[in-house]
Amino acid sequence: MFDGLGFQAKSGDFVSLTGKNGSGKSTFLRVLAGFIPASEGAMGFSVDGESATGVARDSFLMVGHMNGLKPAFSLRQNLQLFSRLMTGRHIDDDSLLEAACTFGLAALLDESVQYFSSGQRHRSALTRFCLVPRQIWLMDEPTVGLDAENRQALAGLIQRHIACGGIVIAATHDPMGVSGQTLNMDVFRPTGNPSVDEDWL
Amino acid sequence: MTEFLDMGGYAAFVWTAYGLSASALVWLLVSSRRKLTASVVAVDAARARRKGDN
Amino acid sequence: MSSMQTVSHGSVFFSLVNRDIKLAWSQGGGSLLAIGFFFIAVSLFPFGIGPEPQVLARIAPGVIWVVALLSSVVSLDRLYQADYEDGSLDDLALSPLGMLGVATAKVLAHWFSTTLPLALAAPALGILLNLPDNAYGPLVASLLIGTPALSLIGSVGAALTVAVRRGGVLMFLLILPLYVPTLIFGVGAVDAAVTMTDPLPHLALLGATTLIAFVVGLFASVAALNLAME
Amino acid sequence: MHRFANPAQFNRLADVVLPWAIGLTVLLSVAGLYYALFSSPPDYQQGESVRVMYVHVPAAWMGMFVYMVMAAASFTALVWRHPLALLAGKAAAPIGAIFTALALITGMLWGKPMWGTYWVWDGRLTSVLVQFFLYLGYMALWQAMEDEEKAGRAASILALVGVVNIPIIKFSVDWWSTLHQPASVMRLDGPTIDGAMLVPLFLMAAAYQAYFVVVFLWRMKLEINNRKLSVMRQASLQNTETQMEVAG
Repeated sequence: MFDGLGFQAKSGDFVSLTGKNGSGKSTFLRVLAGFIPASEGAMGFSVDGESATGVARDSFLMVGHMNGLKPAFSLRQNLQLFSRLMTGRHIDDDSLLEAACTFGLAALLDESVQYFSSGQRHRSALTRFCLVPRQIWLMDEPTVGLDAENRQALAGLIQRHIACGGIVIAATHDPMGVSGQTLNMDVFRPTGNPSVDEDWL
Repeated sequence: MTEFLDMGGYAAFVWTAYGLSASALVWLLVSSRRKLTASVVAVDAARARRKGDN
Repeated sequence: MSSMQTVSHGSVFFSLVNRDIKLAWSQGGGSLLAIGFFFIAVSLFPFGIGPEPQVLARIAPGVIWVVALLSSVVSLDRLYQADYEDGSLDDLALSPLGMLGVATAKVLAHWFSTTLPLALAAPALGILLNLPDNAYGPLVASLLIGTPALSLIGSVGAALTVAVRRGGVLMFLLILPLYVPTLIFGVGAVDAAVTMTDPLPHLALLGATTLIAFVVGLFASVAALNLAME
Repeated sequence: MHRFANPAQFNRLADVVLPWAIGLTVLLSVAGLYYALFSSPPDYQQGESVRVMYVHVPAAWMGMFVYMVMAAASFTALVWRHPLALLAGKAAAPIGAIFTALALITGMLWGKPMWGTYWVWDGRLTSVLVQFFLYLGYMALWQAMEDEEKAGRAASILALVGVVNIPIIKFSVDWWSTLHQPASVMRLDGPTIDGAMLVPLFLMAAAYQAYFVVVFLWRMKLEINNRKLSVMRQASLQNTETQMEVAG
């Protein structure tokens, strides 16, 4: 899929992954999250200087194309549930309200998610970043289906997160309005013959 | 000879058992062999095409 | 910002169990389906075998146990697939529980919401099949001890077929052979009670099968889920 | 890739073993059949029908043996991500399934003259039946997913769960059959095996074993070739894509 990819992100960094469809952006995010074991190479983490063997999975937070919402519940229940599943803590109502306002979902809090449009579902999924305090954010094409106002809200959210030491890695096609490192995945397309084991040719 | 074939009255069972076993195993042998030779031909053809491409 | 408050795994675990139980009992959930199937399938047998009470009494334990197996498989194929399809399986993988905790919570939720009600509904069906009076206790006891194995081994089948469209049918082929020991010891216990012999050794063997299912079921499910998420 | 993972190396090894295996299979089959049909004595109770045992018992043994081979291959494939071991499972399964099916059929053909019915819920025969379903489940899982690599590894997990459960199933079925066994039914392999009967039994078992090696190696080479074909097809797909980009 890709090889020879090496990159370094330290707290306070924003990395946007660009590249054509199928260049491995989503796969790379899933490798970072630990879902896919990298066939070769390794991920190194260092926590205040010395290298930690591996950062626990629960310091990552990821949003993908699917939004992980349960249609049987209302948005409030879904968000409450997400917080409890990720941190084990109940969120009081006004911070929940504040989180929902970031993407203009305050009015829909008590609506069942079943009737949400795909844009509203996507924004509900993005709200998770306001609920769960985790350092490393992985986003797979977060700006899809967002209007200008919500893109602005997302950029603001990311800026606030990296300002206080977070790391955000986002795979995207269009610019996110946040300054930071850009990683073009096409550069890491396997050189010469396709990335396939010689023995099997 | 016929006495042997009769198998003490159990001819039907003994010969069916041996016949079925033999035919199943031979069929597996032959079909595996035929598929193998077909795949060898296919691999050689694919390799030839690859050589032609690059 | 990034200071990790201590995460109480217990409350994460039980909120996942709670969530799954609510989902199972909500309108799209599987447990009402399974209990309905359990009732209908058992009541079909008298139509097939005839209403003579002695005949029904003789086959009652076997029929109830076999249909309990089938009903649990009916509700199991959505155990992980529902979360896989809407993306929450990826979120759960990032929860502090880790995949083993997630699988345990989901199996516990499935057992509580679906297979346990089957055990509790069994006496009602015992009446339908004219089950001898002294067999009700051992029937429920054997189902209570045996049903966790149904959810555990079923979870392996559900995790293996999570990425398979129409995996439900394949699940029956994968899991039912593995249910044989639980079925044999379960029905053995009830038959022993009916024939006035001691059901305890059967229940003990049934318990042993369930314990083995705990270990095999959970680790195999985690392996299968990690494979599906790749 | 460690030593055995290289398909070319495997093919070389297979080409060395195959002629011997084929020769052995032929030799053992002829000797086995001769002893089984001609020079071993009929059983004093079952008469000539005991000769069915010489195809029944080896088939049951092989059914069990091949499942163990599949489980070992699955373990290697899962723990060390060994592509050849994954293919070994796929190559072995159909052979094991056919052996198990033959064991069931010959078991019935043997039961009929003795008990008057084709199917008897005897403990061993029933375990072979359950094992047959395990084979079906394994093979069905291989075809269930588009991505063959994932399907293979899912089937490997099932094989390991199966192999752990086989002794439990065997125990519960034997326990169950003794529970429900009317005293008069004779056990499947007769009260005692007469010494002269051991010779054909082991010869046939060895013939089946050699036969398995031959067909297994052929099917392994077949699976390797199929894998090569799909890899080459994938590679040429990527090539045309890059060529179009370059041209475009």
